[in-house]
Amino acid sequence: MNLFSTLFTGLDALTWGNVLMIAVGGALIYLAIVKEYEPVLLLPIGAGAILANLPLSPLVGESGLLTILYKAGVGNELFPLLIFVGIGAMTDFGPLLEQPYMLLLGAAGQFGIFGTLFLALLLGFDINEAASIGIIGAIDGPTSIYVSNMLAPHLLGPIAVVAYSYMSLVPIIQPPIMRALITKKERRIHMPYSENPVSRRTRILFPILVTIVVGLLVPMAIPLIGMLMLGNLMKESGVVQRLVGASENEIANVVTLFLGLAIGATMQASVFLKMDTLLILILGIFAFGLDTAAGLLFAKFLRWVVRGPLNPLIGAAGISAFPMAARVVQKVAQEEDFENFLLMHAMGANTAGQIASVVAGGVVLALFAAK
Amino acid sequence: MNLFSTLFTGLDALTWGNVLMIAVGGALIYLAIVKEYEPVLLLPIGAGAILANLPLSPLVGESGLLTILYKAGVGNELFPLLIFVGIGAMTDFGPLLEQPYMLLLGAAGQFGIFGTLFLALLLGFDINEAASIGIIGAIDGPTSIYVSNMLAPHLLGPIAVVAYSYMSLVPIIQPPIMRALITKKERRIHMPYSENPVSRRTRILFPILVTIVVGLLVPMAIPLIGMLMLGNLMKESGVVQRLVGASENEIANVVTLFLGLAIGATMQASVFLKMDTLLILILGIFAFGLDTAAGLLFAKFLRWVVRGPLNPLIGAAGISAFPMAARVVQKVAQEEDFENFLLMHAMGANTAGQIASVVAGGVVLALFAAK
Amino acid sequence: MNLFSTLFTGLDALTWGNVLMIAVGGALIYLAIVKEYEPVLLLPIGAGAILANLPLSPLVGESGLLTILYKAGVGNELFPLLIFVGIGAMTDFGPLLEQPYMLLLGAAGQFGIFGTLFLALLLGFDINEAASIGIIGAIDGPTSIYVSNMLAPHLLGPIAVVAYSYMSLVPIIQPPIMRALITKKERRIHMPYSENPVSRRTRILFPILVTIVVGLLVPMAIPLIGMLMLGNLMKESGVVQRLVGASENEIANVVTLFLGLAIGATMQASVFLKMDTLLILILGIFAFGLDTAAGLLFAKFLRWVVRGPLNPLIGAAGISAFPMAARVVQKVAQEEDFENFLLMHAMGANTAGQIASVVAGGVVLALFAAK
Amino acid sequence: MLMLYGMGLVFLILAMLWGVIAIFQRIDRRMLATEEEKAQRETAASSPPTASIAPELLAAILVALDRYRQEEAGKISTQKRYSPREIEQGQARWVAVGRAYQLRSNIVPRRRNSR
Amino acid sequence: MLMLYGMGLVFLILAMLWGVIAIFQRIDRRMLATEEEKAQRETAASSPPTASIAPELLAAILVALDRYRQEEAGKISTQKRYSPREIEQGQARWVAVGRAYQLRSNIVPRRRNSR
Amino acid sequence: MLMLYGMGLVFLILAMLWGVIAIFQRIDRRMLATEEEKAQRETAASSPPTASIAPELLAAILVALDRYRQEEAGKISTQKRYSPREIEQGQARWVAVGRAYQLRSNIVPRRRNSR
Ligand code: NA
Ligand code: NA
Ligand code: NA
Repeated sequence: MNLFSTLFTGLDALTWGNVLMIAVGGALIYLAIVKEYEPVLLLPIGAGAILANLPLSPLVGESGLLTILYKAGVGNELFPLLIFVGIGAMTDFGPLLEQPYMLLLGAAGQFGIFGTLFLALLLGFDINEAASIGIIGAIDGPTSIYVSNMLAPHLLGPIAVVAYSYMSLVPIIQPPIMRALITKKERRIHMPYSENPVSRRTRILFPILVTIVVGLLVPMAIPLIGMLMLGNLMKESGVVQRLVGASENEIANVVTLFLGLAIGATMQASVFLKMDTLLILILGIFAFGLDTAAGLLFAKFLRWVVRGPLNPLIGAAGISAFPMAARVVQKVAQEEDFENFLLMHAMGANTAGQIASVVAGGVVLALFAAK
Repeated sequence: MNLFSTLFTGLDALTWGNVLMIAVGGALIYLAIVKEYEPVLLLPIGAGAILANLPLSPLVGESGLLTILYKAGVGNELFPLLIFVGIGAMTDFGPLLEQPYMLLLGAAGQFGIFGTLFLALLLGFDINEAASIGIIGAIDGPTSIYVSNMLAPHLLGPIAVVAYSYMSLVPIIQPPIMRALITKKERRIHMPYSENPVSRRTRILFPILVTIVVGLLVPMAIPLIGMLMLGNLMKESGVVQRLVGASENEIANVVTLFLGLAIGATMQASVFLKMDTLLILILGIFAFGLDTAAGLLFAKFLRWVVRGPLNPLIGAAGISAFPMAARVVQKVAQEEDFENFLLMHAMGANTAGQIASVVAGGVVLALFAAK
Repeated sequence: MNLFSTLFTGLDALTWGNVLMIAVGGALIYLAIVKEYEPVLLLPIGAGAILANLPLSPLVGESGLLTILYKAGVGNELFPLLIFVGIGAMTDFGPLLEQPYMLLLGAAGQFGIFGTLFLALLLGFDINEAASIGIIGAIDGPTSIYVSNMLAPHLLGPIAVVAYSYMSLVPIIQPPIMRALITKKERRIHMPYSENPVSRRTRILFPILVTIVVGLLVPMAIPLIGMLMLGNLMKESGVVQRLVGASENEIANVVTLFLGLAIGATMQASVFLKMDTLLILILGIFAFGLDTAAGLLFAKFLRWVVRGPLNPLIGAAGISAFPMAARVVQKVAQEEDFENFLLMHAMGANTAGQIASVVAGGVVLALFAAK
Repeated sequence: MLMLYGMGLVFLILAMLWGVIAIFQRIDRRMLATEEEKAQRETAASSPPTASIAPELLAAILVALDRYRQEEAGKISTQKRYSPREIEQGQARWVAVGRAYQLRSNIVPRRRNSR
Repeated sequence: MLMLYGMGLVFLILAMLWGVIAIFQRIDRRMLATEEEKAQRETAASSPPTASIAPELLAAILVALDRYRQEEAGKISTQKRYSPREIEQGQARWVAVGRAYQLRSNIVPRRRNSR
Repeated sequence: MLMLYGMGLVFLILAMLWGVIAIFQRIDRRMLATEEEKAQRETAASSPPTASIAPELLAAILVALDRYRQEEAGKISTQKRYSPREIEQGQARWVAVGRAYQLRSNIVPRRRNSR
């Protein structure tokens, strides 16, 4: 009896929800390994989902490992912020500093946040949920995690999964929109390389001043922009290589693993297997598309304003999704003219999108967190 | 006055127990440095024991460093589980996948757990203590720490020390038993290399399915098997090298240091200097011997069943103690016939023992933790 | 309205104190990057100060990142102690073991602690504050942080800043004092190299016995000396390279970054912008000068006692400030005689200063923490 | 009794895992058989040269090959994965080439598609 | 409405950042201009050779130079910073040289300043 | 008063540590003396060549030797310690050699001890 009852406690407690969620976890691992969609995050998320949905799993009990990891770094937002330090330490704002007007393209690439937010409200989500879903349009993993965990932690799982999965799909989602909205002739525009010198002083002062300016205007954005720019300041300073290395490697790798597992653990059947998750899946695609379209159209508008050699394709890089979006721009441009090199311009728009995403995250928090 | 009273508070509080425990700590450091017995664990354990037994040591006060480390990772079982991720990332289940019947040898190598448990009950330990002592027979450090900390945390110190010290003694403990139970003729048996192809798909699916199968049958084993197999999945996936590196190096090294110190700190004189510790020392040897004997005899039995070229020596590798036991098998076999290469077969049995140890740990918890 | 009120909450809350503290943070970053004053600590401290003083910064809220880091490692003294493990792993006590009388020079170099303590009492600081300020005279970052955080946590910010800034100024502060107190003739003294053999056994036993001796006499010093010597024991053992690497790199780098940010976050305008901070700035210089003078004069006295070839300059290395002070000694000695090599002797005195600083920290805690 | 239960459970579970692996092996062998058939039809007449190679040499080659495969596997997956360092360096090269081309297009005037 | 507020804020803030960078650029250009003037007066007649270099070569040189600069920057700052490993090794060399000199001063007796 | 107490304690403790080291030194010297005696009896007539070496060269040799010793120390202890990477690689070689031998024992039929 004892033997069999012991043996079957787990099987007894198994529900269809568990089975489905284990399958979802398996699917995420499949995407990670076979399709190589952001494997460093989707693999741990998938593993976390499986481990959390095995019936009676002690890992998600009150003092289970996954619960500990969640409390240690997701509930208190520590992990996404630490990842931002690493991202900042890897980002080169040089191309942006040479052509600062790119910042407007970054701003335009956040339109999907508010458009999706609006649509989510129409679909019946409450205001905080809608804002969390909207933030998928920031197209930046840690920002999505940070904001949605603050506004609607019960949606963290699906939002993080959607954000990272679709980010890998940028090379598939963007090109059709780019070809539809930008004419062949426009896609062939060459952009001259702007020879604006950027001194080391500027590179060092930039992260400090961005932190202060954005921080004064949107205090809710201080954690996100502050950590991003701290990483960048350390990199550009050139005097704290040890700390830069720790941020890029030790901290980033360990935190990524723990963050993925903890997010996966939030994907319990009772929370995840809802109509909402399906809607988020659809709204996510919408956010990506809207961002891209807004970026492209704004770039067209900008070209009409300045009447100079500006290839509207680079607007698509304003969505952030660094550095994939910039590469997509280069690829689509080269399809038309092999000698067209937009990568550096696109990188400028791309890093602008990174900053704009963080600013937009802060704005969303400022508008909704208080309420 | 002030000077002298200040100077002598420590000496005043010194007890014979402290002196003895400092000597024990020194002995562990001696074993670690001079004998090179598992130095990465025994050196920190020894240092922790000394630091915790200096009279009035603030390190073991309520907010002392060693107390913080204990709470941060031993009390909640975080550290042994994180070490399992690293072990999984380092383990190659290839030889096992080529010859899956080895799993039975791994099962046989856990007999010492239950035999020792039984003996400990006879010697007057209560059921939870007996199970904790029995788990020394898993011959796997983190499993012993995980299980004993859950069932009988007051025995954690001696059990961990015994588990790691004896693990280093495997090359001394096993050969006489092997020579006694296996005849010369048997020891000379060559085993053909089984050319079962193992696809990458199998290597990736294996850790996932083991987690699900074991997890469904023994939910209490989910943390142990789940973390071990998470590490292995990451390794075999080949797409998350950064996370594998972090698990094997950053996480494993830091956690090992902290784990050792925290375990050392549990070795307070009042807890450690008891008859029980001496009994555990003796029962530990018994567990190792029983495991080895059971593995060897079961391998003999298996050979009698299959009537094929199976060298019973590889049964000794089923105890786990990875990878030492496998090497001992190879060495003993070569004593008889220099051209006999059993290492790969022994590695299969050895990794089977690793899995079986974890499963047995879960079974022990399932049988006793609830009560 | 909403737009503007949202936009101006931060600017509204801005005070002159904030502006000043942001400027102080900027100044620290300037010292770190342009002057390269201990950049690995001053850059994070400066960044922490800016991030904490932006109005309404969520980073210093109850569950803000900087608050979390403070609680995780500064409030409970975890971070300075972990840094000590790394320092111990990097320190070579060889030169000291060859010439153990150097320990007295290390003791003399702590005179500034008690002299400054006395002066701070006269200036109206209470006893615990005075002791915290005095500990700047230990001229050792982690010791200053450990002690001041225990005795007067509200002074942690300025004390840490002063300790690390002045430590970078050792090559400017010391030489004039050395030239003033030591005659040209004395500065020309060559010191023969003492060929005392140091066995591996001695190198391994040294950290263990220092821990036990100091720990028995001054229990309050156990955390500091214990962690320092744990690192050194691991290094000298030669069998736990993985743990030594983790202590020197992973742990040291990550902890340094977090420690710096957390200390910077304590520098809130209301706490930092006081007369006290200015006084600490002045008392700090005094402590450095007094330490150096005491070390030099004691070395002169020692030379008079032993009447042997002892160059009093090496007394200046007894203040610790490892390894800068030793280099300054070598430089000043070579100004007089290019063929005079005191570096190794100075290194002996310098590591003696390191031990003496820690002992003095423990003594200060023993004398004042209880009260 | 407990011993029986315990060891029974352990054996049962590991036997089940054996079953799982056995199924894998069968699938693997079947797939490999198909692949090998194809391969055999392609390489047809050529006989395997292993028989004539000294075993130490064969061992050395096996090890080297395995090592090479591991490294290649590591390299390829690294290239495909999101790896900022490589990207940055890659970007630097791209940017430099792009810069050079566009500098030239300023120096040597030529037909442009832009307005 | 919220959309308007939100996007308005985002655009406003990024436009302000544009302003900040623009000021930087102006300062940079002015400083560079002064430096260049100086440089021009110094190098006067020599014409830049870039025009005659193939763009691929130019790109390669740019990359190599940049790489070199990065490495140099890393190296220099490492040397200046507190970096115990280097120090230990540096110390070892110093100490060794010092030892050798002082060993010699024991072997070959010569005038000493010490008492 | 406190100053006196404090500095007194610091001096006292460090003096005690001096005593501890002094004892070590004495033991070390005695042990070394015995070892040296043995060594001297063995190397007897041969004189140390250090005197004729330039001090810079001597320094370089000392450093190189020390470096070599460190590396050797690191390597040996790494080999002895539980170090999975090395083991895996070591295993790969062993396994490969074993495979080769056992493949051969299948190819070239020969006496087996197995049933
Ligand atoms: Na975005
Ligand atoms: Na076992
Ligand atoms: Na000092």
